[in-house]
Amino acid sequence: MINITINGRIVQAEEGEYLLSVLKREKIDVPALCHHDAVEPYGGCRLCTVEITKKEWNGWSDYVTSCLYPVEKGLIVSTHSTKVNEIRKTILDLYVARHPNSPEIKELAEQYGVFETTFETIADGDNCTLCGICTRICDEMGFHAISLVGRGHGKIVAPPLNEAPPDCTGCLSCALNCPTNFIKFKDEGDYRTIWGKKFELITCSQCGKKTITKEFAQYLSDNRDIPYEYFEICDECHRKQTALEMGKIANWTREEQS
Amino acid sequence: MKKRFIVNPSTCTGCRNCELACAFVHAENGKLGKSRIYPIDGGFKDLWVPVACLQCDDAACVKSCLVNALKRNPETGAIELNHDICVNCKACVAACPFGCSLIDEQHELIVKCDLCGGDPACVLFCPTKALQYKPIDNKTNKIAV
Amino acid sequence: MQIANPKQLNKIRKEYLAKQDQYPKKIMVCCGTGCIANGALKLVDAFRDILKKRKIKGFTVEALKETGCHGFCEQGPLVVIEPDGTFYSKVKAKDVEDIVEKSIKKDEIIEKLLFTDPVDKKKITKYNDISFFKYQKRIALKNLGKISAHSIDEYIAYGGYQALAKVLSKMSQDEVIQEITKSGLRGRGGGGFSTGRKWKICKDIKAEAHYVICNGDEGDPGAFMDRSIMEGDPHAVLEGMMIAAYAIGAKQGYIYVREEYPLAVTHLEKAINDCENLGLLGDNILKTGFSFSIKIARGAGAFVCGESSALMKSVAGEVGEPRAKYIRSVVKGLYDQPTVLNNVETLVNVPIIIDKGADWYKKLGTPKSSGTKVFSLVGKVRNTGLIEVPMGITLREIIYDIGGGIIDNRPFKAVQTGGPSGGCLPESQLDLPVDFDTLTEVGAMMGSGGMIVMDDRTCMVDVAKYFLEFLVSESCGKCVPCREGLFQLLKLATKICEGRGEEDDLEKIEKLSDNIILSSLCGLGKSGPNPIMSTLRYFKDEYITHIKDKKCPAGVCRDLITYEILDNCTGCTACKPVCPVNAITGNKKELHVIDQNLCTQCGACFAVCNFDAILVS
Amino acid sequence: MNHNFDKLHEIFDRHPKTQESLIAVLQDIQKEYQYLPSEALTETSKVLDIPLSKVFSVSTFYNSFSLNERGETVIKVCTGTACHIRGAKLIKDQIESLLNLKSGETSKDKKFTLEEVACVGACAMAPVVITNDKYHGSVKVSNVKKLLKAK
Repeated sequence: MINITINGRIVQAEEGEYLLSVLKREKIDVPALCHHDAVEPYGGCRLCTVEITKKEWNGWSDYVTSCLYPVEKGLIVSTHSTKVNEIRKTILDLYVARHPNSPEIKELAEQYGVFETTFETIADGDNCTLCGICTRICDEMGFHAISLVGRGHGKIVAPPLNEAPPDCTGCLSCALNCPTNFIKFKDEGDYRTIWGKKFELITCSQCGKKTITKEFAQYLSDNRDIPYEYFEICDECHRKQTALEMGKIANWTREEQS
Repeated sequence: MKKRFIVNPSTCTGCRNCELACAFVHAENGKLGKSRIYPIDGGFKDLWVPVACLQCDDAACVKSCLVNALKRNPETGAIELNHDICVNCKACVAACPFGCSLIDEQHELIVKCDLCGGDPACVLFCPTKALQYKPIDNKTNKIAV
Repeated sequence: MQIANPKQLNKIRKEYLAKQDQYPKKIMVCCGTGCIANGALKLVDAFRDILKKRKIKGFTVEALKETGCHGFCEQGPLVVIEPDGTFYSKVKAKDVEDIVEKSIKKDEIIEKLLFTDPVDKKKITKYNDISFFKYQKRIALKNLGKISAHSIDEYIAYGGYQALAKVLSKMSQDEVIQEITKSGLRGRGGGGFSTGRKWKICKDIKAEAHYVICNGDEGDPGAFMDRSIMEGDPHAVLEGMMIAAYAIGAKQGYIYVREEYPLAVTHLEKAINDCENLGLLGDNILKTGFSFSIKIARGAGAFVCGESSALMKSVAGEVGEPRAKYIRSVVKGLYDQPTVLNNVETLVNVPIIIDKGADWYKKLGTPKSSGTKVFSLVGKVRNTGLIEVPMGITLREIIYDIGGGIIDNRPFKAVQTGGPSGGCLPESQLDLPVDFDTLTEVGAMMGSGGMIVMDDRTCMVDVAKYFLEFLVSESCGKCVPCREGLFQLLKLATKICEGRGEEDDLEKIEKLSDNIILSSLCGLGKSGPNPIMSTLRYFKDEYITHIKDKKCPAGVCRDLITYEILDNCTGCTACKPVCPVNAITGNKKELHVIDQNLCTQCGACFAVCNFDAILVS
Repeated sequence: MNHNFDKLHEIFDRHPKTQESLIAVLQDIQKEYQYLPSEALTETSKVLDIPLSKVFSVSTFYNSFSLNERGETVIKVCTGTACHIRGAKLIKDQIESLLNLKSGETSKDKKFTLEEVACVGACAMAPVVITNDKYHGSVKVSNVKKLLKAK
């Protein structure tokens, strides 16, 4: 364990631990739009930028993204210095200009004092901030179904060849973790459609409730050796069944004792 | 000695105190949490079975989690879900053969029993000791007296 | 035939030189990309036919050499007769007959093929008397134009692989590193980091594998020295890599070459094969237990891949998105192993330092920036091309002594150094010594060495906009300050160029640029605002004119200028066909007229008019 | 447009089946077919065992790859700094108006594709235009028409 100073307070941390996880542990609020603990830090949105310095740097300071900065002994961090606030506000200003119709971006920006953009608004700007959370989660889960396509300002998140992604199992992890809820999907009747691909939802054989897609269940069954039958009834019916199974045993012991 | 969560359906009266306690303990910003324990009809007269996570050794939920959000806490023996890592894909809910991974619709979260970090509320509130959290003599595998 | 020890290396040298000495003269035809574009290969075929058919006494085809690029491409195709150094420029296939008859068989000079000095219009015969070459100090480029680009024997004959032999047989890894550190060699790719220190850090990291990568991406537009070196002297690059690999203990090396340099790839591939056949690459080189092999990784069109971490992703076959470099690539680079990435020019200096010693090298250049630097002097300067000069030389000496001054004697306005991450320097900075630190202090940057000279007909706001357009199209799009920030900077610059600029735009530009520099992930974003910031710093009045008076003094920004045909128009109809929107009317020999509401001010008519009959206002 | 894809396997055999050879394989495919047909991308993904999404990202990230068919003659106008200063924009406008084709597009009759490239390293003979593999140096506005005809 080493000691570092954050906003004047001495704090304990693991050598080499990412600075953002220390800030989170110390309940210091720093925006981190492109961060998700399920995946490696990305360093794309730059909102978690903080000012760091050390005694031996005598006055010089650097601006680093806390999500990726490995802490080391003697680090002195200020998370809300004037310059850091200015950087944060400029980036949020750029976000508001790029995503004028996104309520999540508007709310985040206002939280840090940015109420309108000083730049030229991109009127038809969509709400994808290219934070990469969806593609990184999809990779982490082993599907690699969607990816960042193109380069620079015109970059988008898309399935390969802009067709229904062959590797997608409809698990929705991309849509459910998108900070601006940009990824569209629809659950209707027995089917789910996402990325222009249709999936059949498993219907609970007992009560008819819909659970996850068949493709997702098949993937889990094949790759994580979970018997496919487990997926065929919903969690509520599983609980009922468990109660009946344990009930038999309890009843048997009850009769045994009396 | 390691403690174990013990369920004794024969003394359970189905009063659902445990369910209430669990919901209360996991309340957030004023709204009740989703209980992780449900006394359910055991299929025989006056027989209730409190169903809660069995903290399995070879847990289907842990195997189903593709982002490693479910890890066992060595002290309490409970499999704990890290909400920051969880991507809400509901694989564990679908995979658990006992239905003990649940969806908390209100807070849009996946939840499971983590034995309240070693001091389960349901045990405290169970009037008939149907639920206990006692050290186990790992030789005899019986409740250590 | 695998050579087993340094002595055999000398045997090849002596045998080769002996064979060469029998030819009283050698014909060196430049076969760089530029000269080939102008028809150099036709010259080579013509020479070959004559030498084969005519059986000229004492001459065989061996005397004909296809050399690398002299760096003087606008004068190409170039033919040099060695050893006296007669320099023929703009040679056509039909001149070959003359050259053989007069300059090979006899010692006559063909006046019409000689280079004319742009300043005093005098014809110059000898290669070393030309001002363009005279003031240069060629060591990294020493073989360019002097040896055949295809023959390993010739490279060895002129001292090649001596440094490698010395290193493998007499020097320990640390001794090599000390020698390079002592020489003060700093990264020629623009980073300026001490090469020796970089090797040291990498060598000391314990890991399964170490890698050496040669950065031949050369993404800076306006820079082409790496191309010429890779095409003209591929073995020097390989030798530099071998020495680096030995120093840090690497078994595998890569050369990352731009997709736009096909000739460099072919020559490098041949050089690698020749080395493998000769036992200079592969296992147990020169029986010293040192094994090293080199693979070529081709770029595919991405300026950002000049940045080290993006380049390594590209070598691994992935998308070239840089990563945060809080853990440097010398510690964790390609496949997370310690990796040394050096620029082509840096590596080519390595064998020279080993051969001649660090003290000799340190005498060149300035104390903090030792050695020489290759610049590609281009733009509105008379002698354009590659120049290698000692560090510390002034911009004025480069542009006027070597460059021969500005075309048509127009007034000098600015020189841009360091490509898209560099800056524009005005006349007041011309007496600045050129080295790493001085340029950075004045807001420019050495960069890879692009040096673009601009005259009064270049608009600085347009140049800033040009660089921003380039960077916006080349940004990888991963981080917001660069993807969105540079995009908005471009919008602000475009606004000013189109006459919609407002007073507070300049303040917005400065504040946004400052934040982009501080918060961008990689060098592209961090140095992206440099061009616009330096033009604002030195040419602020030009911005004010664009904003306040809606005028472009240099006559470039299309929305702020008009083209009119004056009455000294001779009706030669040259302008009519080139107008892309057919805005010019008029018959032969009569005054032509431009229809102002059709005209898009593209400037095509102005470019073709030979009678200065078109006024830009 | 269907192609015979047996050439593909020849290309695959020339490279080790690893992620490292992905870019080299795509370059060979583009050299063979002038562009990257989607069938070739799917095949590459299978043979090199790389997710199709990764192959697609790489094919759309790098400028030199083109996902749609290109004309018989690919005209590249260099827009590097040296060429820009010496009037590359003028040359591009000329070609665009002569072929009525915007940069990045292919003519309907599949004869020409016009592209911009930032610096091909022939800066000493700026401005430069390349037609397929032929370099043209010090191009003047007046001789653009001749250059297009010569091909």
